[in-house]
Amino acid sequence: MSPPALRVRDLTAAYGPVPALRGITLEVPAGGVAAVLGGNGAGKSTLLRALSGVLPFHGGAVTGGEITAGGTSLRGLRPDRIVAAGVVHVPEGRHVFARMTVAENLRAGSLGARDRRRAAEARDRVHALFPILAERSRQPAGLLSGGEQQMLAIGRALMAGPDLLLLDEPSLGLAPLVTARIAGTITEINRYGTAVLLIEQNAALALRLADHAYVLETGAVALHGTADELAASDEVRRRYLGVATSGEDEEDLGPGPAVRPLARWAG
Amino acid sequence: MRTVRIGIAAAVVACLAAGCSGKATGGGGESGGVKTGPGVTKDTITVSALTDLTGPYAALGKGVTQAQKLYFDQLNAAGGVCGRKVELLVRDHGYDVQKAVAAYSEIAPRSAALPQVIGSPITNALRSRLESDKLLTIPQAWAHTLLGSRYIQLTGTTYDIDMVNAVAFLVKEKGLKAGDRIGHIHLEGDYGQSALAGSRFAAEKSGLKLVEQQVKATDADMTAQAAAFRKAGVKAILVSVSPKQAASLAGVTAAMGLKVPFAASNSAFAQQLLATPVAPVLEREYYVMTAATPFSADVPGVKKLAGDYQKAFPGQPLDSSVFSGYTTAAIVGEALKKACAAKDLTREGIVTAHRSAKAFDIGLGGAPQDYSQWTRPASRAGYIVKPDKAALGGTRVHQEPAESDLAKSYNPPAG
Amino acid sequence: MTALAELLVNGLASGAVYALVALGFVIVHRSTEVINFAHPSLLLAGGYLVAVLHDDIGFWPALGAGVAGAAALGALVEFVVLRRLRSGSHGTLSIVTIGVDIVLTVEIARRIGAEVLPLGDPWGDRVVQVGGVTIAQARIAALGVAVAAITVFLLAFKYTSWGVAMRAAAEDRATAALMGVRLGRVSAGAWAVAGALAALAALFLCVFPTPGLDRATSFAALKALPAAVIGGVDSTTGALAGGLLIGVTEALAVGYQDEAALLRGGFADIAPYLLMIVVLLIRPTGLFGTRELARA
Amino acid sequence: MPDSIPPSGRRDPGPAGAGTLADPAAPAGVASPPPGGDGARPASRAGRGGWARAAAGLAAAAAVCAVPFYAEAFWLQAGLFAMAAAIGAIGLNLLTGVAGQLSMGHAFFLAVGAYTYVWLAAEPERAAGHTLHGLGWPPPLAAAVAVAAAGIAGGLFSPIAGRLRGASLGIATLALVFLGQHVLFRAEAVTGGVNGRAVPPMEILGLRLADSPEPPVVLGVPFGGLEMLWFPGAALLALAAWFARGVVYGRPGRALTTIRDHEIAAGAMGVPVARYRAGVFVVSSVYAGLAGVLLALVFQRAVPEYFGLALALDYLAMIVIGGLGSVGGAAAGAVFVSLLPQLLTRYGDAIPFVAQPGEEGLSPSEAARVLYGAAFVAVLLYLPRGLRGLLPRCAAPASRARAVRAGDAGDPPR
Repeated sequence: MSPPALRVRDLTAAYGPVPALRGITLEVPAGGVAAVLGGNGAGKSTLLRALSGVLPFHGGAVTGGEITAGGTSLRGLRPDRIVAAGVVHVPEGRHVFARMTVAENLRAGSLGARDRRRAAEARDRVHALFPILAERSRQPAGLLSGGEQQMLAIGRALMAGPDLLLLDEPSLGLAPLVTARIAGTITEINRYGTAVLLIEQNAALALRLADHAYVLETGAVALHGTADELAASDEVRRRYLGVATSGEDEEDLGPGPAVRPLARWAG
Repeated sequence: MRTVRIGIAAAVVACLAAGCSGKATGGGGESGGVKTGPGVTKDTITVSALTDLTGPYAALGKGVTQAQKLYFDQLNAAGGVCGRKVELLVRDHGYDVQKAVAAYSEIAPRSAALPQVIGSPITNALRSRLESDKLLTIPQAWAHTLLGSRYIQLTGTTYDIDMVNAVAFLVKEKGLKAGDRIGHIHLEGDYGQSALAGSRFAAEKSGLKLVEQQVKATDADMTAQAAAFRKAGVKAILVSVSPKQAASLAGVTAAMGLKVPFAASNSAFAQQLLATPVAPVLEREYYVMTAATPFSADVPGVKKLAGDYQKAFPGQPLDSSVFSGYTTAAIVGEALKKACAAKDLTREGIVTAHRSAKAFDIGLGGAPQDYSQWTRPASRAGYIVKPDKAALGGTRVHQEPAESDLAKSYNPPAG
Repeated sequence: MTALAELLVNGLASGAVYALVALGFVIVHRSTEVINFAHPSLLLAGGYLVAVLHDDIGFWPALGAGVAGAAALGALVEFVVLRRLRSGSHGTLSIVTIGVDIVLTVEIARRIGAEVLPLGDPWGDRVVQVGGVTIAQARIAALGVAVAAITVFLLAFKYTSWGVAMRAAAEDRATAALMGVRLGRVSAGAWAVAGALAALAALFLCVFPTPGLDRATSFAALKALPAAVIGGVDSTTGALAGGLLIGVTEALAVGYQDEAALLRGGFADIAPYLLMIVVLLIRPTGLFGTRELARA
Repeated sequence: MPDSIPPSGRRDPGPAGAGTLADPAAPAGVASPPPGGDGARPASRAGRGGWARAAAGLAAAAAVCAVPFYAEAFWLQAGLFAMAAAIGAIGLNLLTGVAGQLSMGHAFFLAVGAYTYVWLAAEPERAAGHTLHGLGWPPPLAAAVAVAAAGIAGGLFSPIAGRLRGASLGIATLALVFLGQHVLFRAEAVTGGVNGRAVPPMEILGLRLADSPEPPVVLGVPFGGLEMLWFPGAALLALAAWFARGVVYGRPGRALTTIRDHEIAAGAMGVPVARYRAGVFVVSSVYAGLAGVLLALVFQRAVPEYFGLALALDYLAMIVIGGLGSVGGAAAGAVFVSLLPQLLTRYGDAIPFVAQPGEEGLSPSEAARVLYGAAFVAVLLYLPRGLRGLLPRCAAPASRARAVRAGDAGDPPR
């Protein structure tokens, strides 16, 4: 069996004197999808920043633990090395380069690719995945709608040809219809062999997409298990799925527009 | 609040206690029958230079300071003054007013005279202190606005006189006549304003129309000014800017085909320009009005100075700053000698001795200078020199010092 | 009419030199959002290298050495000083460049001393006459080089990976890092390019109609600062427009000071700053500066 | 809302963020005399520590009072320059350090203060060929109005300042310096043009604070202008520092830091952003005006040349070297920047790497410039909190935690 796409052991991180992650251990199997759930301030974004090496940009630092991706240790590497190792992070809030065109955004995504000659190939794949990006290729990215920007952010990350995609709140601020569309794409991306570590406040969505899930509370893993186990757990149901403790089933979380607008954790 | 009151009381007590200090109340006294003041001890007389070795006038400052060192070394070698050695204290202010004022308050209490102060703004900033400290001061600046103080001695001609003489020269030798236009490019500030006062007076008296162009010290390219002069159809150009700006102007006007004579203030030429591409233009039609004797002049004292200086500071440029530094040091030296003879080496005594010189001449060429009054320039006659690569010091005499009739009728408003 | 044409042409030519300097400010600002107050010292360094080398190795090699040297110095400053301050805000980084400028300028000025150093350029004091308008060959060269340099950079920004990386970094450093953009390399590259442009600008500031390089040459860089701001500190086109505008304004203010009392007494020197304040009042981001593009 | 314990990328983890919200009981800094008794301290602190502090304050006050009895003119003058610089630097630090508005135009407001005082207090006179206006007001009134005038000048500029951020603001204020100097050179009737103009001495209750031929002798020491100016100078500095500490550590300081770090968030929290931004500009100009008046009095002559770019950069250097956002730091930086060149010039003979005037090598002025530039860079690199960071007791963990939290607001849009 190939090594896991990501293995994190006892990861700790802090912003100055304030600890933010306390001993996180998790794993994303090769080609798998894992989700991280948790409330505001639980340390979810910090976790992804620590993995992609940009924590120093936010005034924080990894203070201990191990991170390996496909057998390579990522801890202490510069962000560009991490991208080169095949781990690409789509930040929360999308952060497309608003003043650059859609095509240029995609080009920026290929800057850290291991093999830049395959950029054209990657772009064709992204265009196939998100045809709208091909249509709007000459428009400034700042003029796209929120959903289109999210597609661009994901497409841009795919340009580097990642083995593991770190997705931070892809559904944030999007209409249910768009959210469903994005969810569909994530599955699609995963089908091509790219592992995904997904952070979502929309726990129902996350648990539907993921095989494994972890629940973070105040910087530590409080619960973990397979998505089904967690979806069935009372605590998760109560706290993250907005469901009263009854045995009401979750079948109506089916795909498409039928997604129920879930109560979001105090947003 | 109680604390505050106790605090105030304690502070007052502390202040009173502080009174038992031994802060000196300044020098003064008598030794060997000679009255002495600050800066004069049993065996030394200290004089000080506030110079610019690191700012925009570093070239001037270096030449002046070295020449003054040379003079005082020679003076001391010849036995000094009143049995005392004369020591030159040098402070570099880098043309910064605050540094200069700070340096002044450091050196003034132990100085008998200031043979060098570089910078008009600095001299102005120090003026009231110089007067209340009664220090004989010789600024290396020639703006007429510095006139009017018993304690401040400008040497030679002032910029305005130079420009009056320049206009007279252009009329007489270059055929300018009433109704012609004449350009004057000048720096903002004291130097330019003073020169402008002279050119305005002379132009009006001679019936010339003056075309003024003011530039800032930081301007380097004189194309626009040259174009403006050409447009105005000037027949000659007066130049009161920095040497580098003068070179730019001369180069551009020549390239534009505007062939007119230039008459420049003494600060608008430097020997270094003869190493630049504009040298041929400068050698052709550029005249510099200066009270300083050029080193190529046939004056024995100046030839000796050139030799001594080159021996003491080999490889250093020999230009008007050297002459100026040496003569200003000599003025102070002579004043000290006279004061010694009068047995009064107090500051007032030194100034009185200096002010008794009605026709100062120490064999370094130029017209004799009258230091007995301070509301008029010490002299109205200056050399007219021409740049010349081959000449020692880069210039040669074009016309011996002469006072133009125009200059005789001119009275600068004293500051 | 000829006089006006001459003023305009010469204004454009000196404006082109300002534009080269302004472009240096803009490139550093675009990639790092830092206003590079050390730019004047890079300019002085480039000019100084050309001045001391041209006698021994000829003008063109000396120019190459000056450009390369100033570029290296720029990259060195970025590497030794700015990179260590990565966590600092843009304001702090801008301030630190003032300190760098002081140190470098003192040292180079000390070496220059009181001299006026000619750069040994091939144009000399030759001028071209076109219909009564006189213009120095060196100025035509300056105009040509400035337009060429700016075109090259515009294209490079648009089409090369380096340009895309630089624009991405300028817009959002953290996200650019997530894309695998090597920020250190981008900003060192920007500093190097700024240094190279500064050396080119130094060349044209020191050849005819000025006699050569002296310690005050770097003041010209301060005039380019308003040029960069007028154009918009993050716009390359703006640098060109701002530079030309400043050059023309200055030339006109000098040329007509005889006709209008307001223009007299050194008005030309503050005109760039007045113009800048007016532009900033109307458009705080400058003429070509980008406003945030967003739907909301 | 994103994860919210961590601070955001926008916070300046370096100098500004940490420097501004430090322990309010931290010492005021090496140079500033303690701010008048204990009025500025919270009551809860007035225990044994309070007495110790009061005693230290008294000792410092006594030391300050004793200086004119011992120090020679050079030191008094240097000290007075440093006091004036400290007042100006404290004001600039409120604007740039605390509120994050980069100003390179402080010299302009100093000039407004200095020249307004000269014009109001001077009698009309003729000098250097032109007539100089003057209103002949009593000097204390003239000084007060001059300080106010600087504040008004700041108020007039604040609409422009309000529209600009960061470096653009810096460059716009730089324009003020150039425009201001241009006007100073032109307005000869008021400023005396290039030659500048004599500054009428201060007169308090009939006592002229100036040199006189027969100086009054206090406890055996003749009191000239510098000796007499020392006391009001020190008092003004103490007052300025005390007031600034009130601003920095009080509500306005917190509001300003929030605006600096997160303008949009500050607006959303109900902080009147525009009013605060304009307000701090005015306050900082008032400080500059006060510094300008004091400088003019020490100089005895106001010369336009002085109020140029170099001076503006000096002030920026002071607050950077001293520590952005801190009152004591600004004062320490002011002392460092204004004394360094003077000391190097005076004692240059004794320092090995410094060449003698007229010799080859690094001259004292150059050495001072290099040291000052290097200090500028080194402080930002290695001492993000400035000279102030060297003081013990400043890095209390509690205050750092607070600084971190205060700086937090997730990841603002760029």
